[in-house]
Amino acid sequence: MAEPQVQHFDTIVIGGGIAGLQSALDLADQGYRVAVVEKDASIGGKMIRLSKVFPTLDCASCITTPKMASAAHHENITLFTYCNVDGIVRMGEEIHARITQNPRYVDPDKCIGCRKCEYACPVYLPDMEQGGFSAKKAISIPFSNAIPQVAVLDAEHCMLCGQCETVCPTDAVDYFMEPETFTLTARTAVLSTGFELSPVKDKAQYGNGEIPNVIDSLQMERLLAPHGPYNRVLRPSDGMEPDSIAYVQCAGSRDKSMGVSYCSRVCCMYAIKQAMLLSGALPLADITIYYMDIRAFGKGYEQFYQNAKAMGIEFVKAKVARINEGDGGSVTVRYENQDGGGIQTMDHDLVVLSMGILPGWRPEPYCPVSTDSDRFITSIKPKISPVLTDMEGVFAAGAAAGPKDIVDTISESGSAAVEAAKYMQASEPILETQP
Amino acid sequence: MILDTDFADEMKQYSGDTALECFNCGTCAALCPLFHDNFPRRMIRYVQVGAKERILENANELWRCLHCGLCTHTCPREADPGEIILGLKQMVVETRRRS
Amino acid sequence: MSDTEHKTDGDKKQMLKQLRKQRKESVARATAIMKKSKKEMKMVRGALSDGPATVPQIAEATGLFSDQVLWYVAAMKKYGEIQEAEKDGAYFQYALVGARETTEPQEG
Amino acid sequence: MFNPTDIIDILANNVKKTRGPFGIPKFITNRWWKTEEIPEKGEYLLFTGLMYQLAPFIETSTRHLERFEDTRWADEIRFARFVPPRLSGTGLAAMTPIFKQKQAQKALKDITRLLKTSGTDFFYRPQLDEYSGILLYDMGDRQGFADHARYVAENLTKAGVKKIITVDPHTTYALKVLYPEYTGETFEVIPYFELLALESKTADLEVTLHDPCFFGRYLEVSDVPRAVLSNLGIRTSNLRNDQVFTSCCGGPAESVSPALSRSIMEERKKELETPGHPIVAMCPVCAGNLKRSGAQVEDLSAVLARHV
Amino acid sequence: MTNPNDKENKDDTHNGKVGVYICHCGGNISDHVDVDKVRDAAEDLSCVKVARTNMFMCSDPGQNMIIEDLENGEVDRVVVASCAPSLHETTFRSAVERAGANPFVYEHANIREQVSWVHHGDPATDKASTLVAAAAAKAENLEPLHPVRVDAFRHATVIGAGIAGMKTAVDIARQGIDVALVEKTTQPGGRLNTLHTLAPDGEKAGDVVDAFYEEIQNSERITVYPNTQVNDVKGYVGNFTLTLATDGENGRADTTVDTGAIVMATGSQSYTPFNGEYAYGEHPQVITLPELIQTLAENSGDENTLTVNGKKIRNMVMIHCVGSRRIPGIHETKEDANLNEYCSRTCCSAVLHAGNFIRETFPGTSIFDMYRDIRTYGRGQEELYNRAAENRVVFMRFEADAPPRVESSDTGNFPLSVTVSDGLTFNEEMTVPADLVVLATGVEPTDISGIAGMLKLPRGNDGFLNEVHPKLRPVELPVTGVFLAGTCQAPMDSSEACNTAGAAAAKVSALLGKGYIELDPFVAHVDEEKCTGTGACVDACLVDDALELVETEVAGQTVKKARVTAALCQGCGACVAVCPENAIEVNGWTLKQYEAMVDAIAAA
Amino acid sequence: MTPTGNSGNQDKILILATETCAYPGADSTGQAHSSYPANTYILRVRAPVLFPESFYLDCFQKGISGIIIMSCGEECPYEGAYKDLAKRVDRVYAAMKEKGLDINRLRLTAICTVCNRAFLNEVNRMNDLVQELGPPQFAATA
Repeated sequence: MAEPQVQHFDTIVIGGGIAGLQSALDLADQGYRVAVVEKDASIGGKMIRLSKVFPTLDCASCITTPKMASAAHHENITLFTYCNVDGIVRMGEEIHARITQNPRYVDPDKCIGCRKCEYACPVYLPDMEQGGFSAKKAISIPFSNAIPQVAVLDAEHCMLCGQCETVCPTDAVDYFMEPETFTLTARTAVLSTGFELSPVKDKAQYGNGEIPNVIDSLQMERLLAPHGPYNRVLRPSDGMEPDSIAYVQCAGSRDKSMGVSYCSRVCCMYAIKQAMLLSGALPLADITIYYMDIRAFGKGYEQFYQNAKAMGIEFVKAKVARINEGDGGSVTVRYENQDGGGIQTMDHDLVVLSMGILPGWRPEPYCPVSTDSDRFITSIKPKISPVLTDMEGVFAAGAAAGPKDIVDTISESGSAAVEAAKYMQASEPILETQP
Repeated sequence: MILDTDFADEMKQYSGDTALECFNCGTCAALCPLFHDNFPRRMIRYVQVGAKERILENANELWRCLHCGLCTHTCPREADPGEIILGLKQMVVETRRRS
Repeated sequence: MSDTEHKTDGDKKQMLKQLRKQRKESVARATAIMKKSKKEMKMVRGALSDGPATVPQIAEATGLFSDQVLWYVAAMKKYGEIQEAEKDGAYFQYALVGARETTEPQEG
Repeated sequence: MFNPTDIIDILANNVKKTRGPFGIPKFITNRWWKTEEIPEKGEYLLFTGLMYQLAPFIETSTRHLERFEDTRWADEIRFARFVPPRLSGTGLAAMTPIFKQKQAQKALKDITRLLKTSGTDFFYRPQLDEYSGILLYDMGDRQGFADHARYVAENLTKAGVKKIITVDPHTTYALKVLYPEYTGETFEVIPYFELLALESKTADLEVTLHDPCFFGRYLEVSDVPRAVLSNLGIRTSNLRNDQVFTSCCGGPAESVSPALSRSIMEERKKELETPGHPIVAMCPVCAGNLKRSGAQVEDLSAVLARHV
Repeated sequence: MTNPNDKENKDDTHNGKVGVYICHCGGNISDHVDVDKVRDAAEDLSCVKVARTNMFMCSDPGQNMIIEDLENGEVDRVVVASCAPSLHETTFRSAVERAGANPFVYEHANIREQVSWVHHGDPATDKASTLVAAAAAKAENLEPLHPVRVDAFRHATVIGAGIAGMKTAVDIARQGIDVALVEKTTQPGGRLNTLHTLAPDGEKAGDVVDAFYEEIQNSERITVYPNTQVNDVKGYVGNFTLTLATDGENGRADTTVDTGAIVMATGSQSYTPFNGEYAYGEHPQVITLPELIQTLAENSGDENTLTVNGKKIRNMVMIHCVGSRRIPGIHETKEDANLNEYCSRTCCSAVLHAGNFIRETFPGTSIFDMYRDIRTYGRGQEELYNRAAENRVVFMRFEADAPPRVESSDTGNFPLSVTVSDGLTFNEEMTVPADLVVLATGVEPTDISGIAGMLKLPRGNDGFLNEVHPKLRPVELPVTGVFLAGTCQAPMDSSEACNTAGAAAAKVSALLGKGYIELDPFVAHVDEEKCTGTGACVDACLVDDALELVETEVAGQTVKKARVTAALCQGCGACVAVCPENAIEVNGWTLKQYEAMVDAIAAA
Repeated sequence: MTPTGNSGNQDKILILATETCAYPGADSTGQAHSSYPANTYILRVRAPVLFPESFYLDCFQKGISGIIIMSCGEECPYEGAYKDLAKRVDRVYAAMKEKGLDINRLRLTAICTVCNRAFLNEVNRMNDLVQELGPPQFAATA
């Protein structure tokens, strides 16, 4: 592939999750040429990994896939997947982004996504796309609805046995690929670098991630997803169908002892959503949500919460203080019940930690854009346009600018697109087109 | 219950007025090795609402505290529950000595 | 990206040998993983050769940890080797594909 | 449960009179140094705070208190006539077996040896070594603590002491954190293990280290003793509740509620015994408590001394 | 409006010459499907002129086979049998286009994901042949199609000049599109004009309004219509005509505005408690949060204690969730009023913000905050809550079914007492003597029944406007060309309102930027010869005004015929199913094509 | 329209799959290489509301043994279409009863883009049914 060393666009979007895709689509629809740079091998971000989404309970994949496809097929959008951003700087009128294309060890132009290599590969590895609960191979398509449908070889876990190369019908496997760097230039950039869950390992009280059957909320998303690791909800220690499932809210938020004092904004609703999906999947199971304040603030959210209560999901006003390994794979939680029940302990088959949201990318040292004390990108005009950063021509959208649910992310992404367009209009007055 | 918002001021001279930062999550009570009757949150809550009488009535409870610091270490609001209890001990000792 | 198309087979073999040397560590790591999983998956297959079994039953039969067994079962299910069979108490049974055609994975 | 303020009054009175919590004169408790050769001048003052020395007396007093707790006799304690002979003063001293007192002194001797081996420039003067007053602070008697602390600090300052080696967590915390606040005097306070430079003699051994709350949580120095052990080839078991997340031994409650103290320490004993390795303590109070619950416990200094 | 499909459909009536191209997919297909057999079977089909195979149809040589055959006139309809259409349908359509043909004469047969990867042996080959035959049958019936192009006014109308409306107007105008900004009051600014400073950072509400005000006044592209309401709406996307009624000194004046898109930014209002709700209306010292905010502006900061209604406020109680989060069966409301089950989103932060301001400015005023859940969800908001605690706001928590009781009292010279069973104090009953009770009233939609009725805009049970889909099309209304921004959709703070405004502006700019709108060609098409004007299709149509009956002259007689407004048609086909004469079809997806496919399948 | 009768030797199942949900769902099943009976013919549709009652009856007349409408359900992009569709299907059921056809030969379902399991369930279930019932037999009088 002979990529030109420098490619020019109107806008560079960093991050191909739902925020980045929405910004890219809104700009491309206005005629701007957009580059979308994604660190993973597929676009789609966190949303494509979710099961169903609140408050409408529609399938996350069914909402994300069309946006992914529109972006992939849009004549004004170019996708750069599996790429690292080495630096974003302003040089005069332009923004320059130095990009490294990580080697897939598979030629994306030749690969037809047939997965023959994956079937042939003898190395089984934990599939982190499935919360680690199932396996992938050392060469594999990232996930079923990945875009592009191109295999990626994990060189760190490759035996170089040559099986994949032998079976590949298009000779796409290339063990000798090297990282390649190139530059993108544009007049504007949108930072839509998303979030990561706060790590379970940071919370000693909750067992530092070492207690069996204590999982995080994204892992539960996979258990609930229609094409999840087990195709049903089982507890990971031994495959039992859980009878009692608990959610521990604020497991990584509103907690200065973990360094995250802010509210992560989405955990209440995703826990309620998962609880509802669980009560559908396991009608006989007891589901408990331990919470301090239920933050069902969005459109239709409070009603969603009240429905969950009416469905029999139990809400216990308590912050779980401690989680212990119980007998026979069970998990014991200890808490002070704020309803006057005093200090209580309760056993569950499966405990989900509603971990908080951390920024997915730290701009420093790659990009001279400021972050706040919460480490998310600073908004210089939070009231009139939250997407404005302190770097000229650079805008932030979605969870990069603070925890946010999908609904708010999508509108903010549209807003970032319009701000970028405004910036470009100001530097180059629009020509009157015929009405 | 008698509410007294000035009690917080009085507490300031002991171990500070961090009791007000507590949002009553109960982590301290559930982690406390004493495992006893909402301790120490009950005491902290009494400080918040200024129920000094309640604290004095139950003052002996305070000396159950081992000052092991687990609650202070894990408090999500960094309200220093252990130090509040120590401050209450001081307050009780000094109140009794004065009387 | 590197162009290997015009290399002869001999050249390529040589280059691959070189690469294996370069990546000695990762190749060794991958090989160890492969050997372990190959052995243990064989044990899982063995445990299922007499008919469907639950994860704890497979763990009992193989001496593997039950979380590890479940991981293998999920993996082998994904790659078409194992299918879910009837439920036994709180656990599902798993069967080798082809071993019992009658145990359809899908419930009605 | 005993009436705390009564106990505080006894303690405060003792400290005021004898500079020790149990009213036992220092010449009785602090005798370990007599057999040691330690210079009287040097860079660091070794300051034991008398905690190791007092540990056997605490044990005796607790054993007796335990018998009275929640009986009608509990109330009687407030009548001072019961207190002096049994729970403090020379009577208590008399009831505490000599062998126990000697045992307790061993740690200080080991520490001296370890510091010497490490080439530390330290000195000891029994007249400067005092109880820190920490129990008064823990019990809420700020005034009593401050008065005593000022006395101790003044002595040290007068003697020109700037750098202090401590041997137990309570004294370390008092001198390092509380003294600057309550006396205005600031010393450089270093627990002894931070100064150890022990040559590696490869022991092949694993121990379970119990972090005292003050070392583990308040002062966050848990990794230092682990590093010292590791230098000698001694591994430390991973416990869920260790270092900053350590569990209490139950110690500080013993004067008020020995029964509560016992239930907590038994819980801790179980946790420490789970890995199945020898248990090592770093605090005379912890060691005493864990022993009382029936655990086999050795002081860190003893383990180190044996492998040097 | 032009719909080129109308014309061409009539011209192009010949049956197609179909070319079939079958992909091996490097063994992915050919390992399970006998590709040559499929080709042979295709060759036998009467409509098929050529049938070819290739290792990779998506490769350049594969695509070139199609282009050559089309250019030679060998074929004029194309079927490729390969992987899922989601992967390569666009690839092959553009190949067809490159050959100078219409891209819609292309049909895709999915013989990888739906055949070779799921079936094996002869059944796989047979099924592939059948699917190819079905695709060829459809292809034979395909007609060239062209995108529907609708001319559009490069002009948008924003209704409501609150923060959302102002931002939408500015953002659209900056894209070179003219904007009419319609405001029913005298002044832009909306509810921000009634606020003091804003949570969580304390910006002055006036400054936020001013950020847009000047640009709105000075922009040549923005025309502000104060004291104005929309009186009438006609037309469809790109081509609306609005009648605006402006109240002036000389009475009402009407203006007509031609506009391409409409943005609803009609905002919301504060809930008014009913008489007796927490003693509101019965006691002068019970006020709402907006009323408190008004008085905060009047208080001077040099006092130690807040003064309200001339009274020094020593103790103040604030009660959350007044007029929000009501639960059927537990809460009651005024007759005919909405129960307001939703959370009003902004009140928690507003209460805490006001509380902090008071505690920091008037330390002599104590505050007791009674809440159900504290919902400081946003950036900087949890810190607001924390700061309120540091400021010694005393929190008390109540259950939905046991709200605080506000009563007149004379104990200790306090006019009011508020009693609550406090969850934080182990459910003890706490009584707070108070000088003032402030009710954190929620948000309600403004009355927009007029315009919503005219445009037939859907509103939820809560009275707010309903978007098409909260994630797929969050700022669009089901009426194409009508968008929404800000709190007419749901409660939100000004940051969030501005974000939805920006998103709406982005959509409007993309829609109107070119001066015309290109819609996909898959819209309903009426065969006027067959149409007998039954109107069944009009009744079945799911979109208002996409179909209508119009009178035309046929052979000197006035008859009714159905007419499609292509700009409004979504192409769902609801009309197709009900036409007794088979006179209406969806272009590109005709019933006839489906029947041909079924015939091919049945015949196999 | 000429009924072509049962010229095939299979019991054919016609699947009308919506292009936004069910059709990609079928592809997803293919990507997972999950096998299912080959007598299934999937037609991509924008919205199944397009088909009149007669279409279904004609299909049976032409020899199709079973039809599964795989819609988007409540996630249908065309507001109101699903409701209309459900009503139409009820009318088809009535007509089927009149003609002596087992109404289980027609099923209305919702399949999402990644509903592999649900897709397989539906297909297997319909296949079991048509294997049992055989080709459609119309009652003598219509």
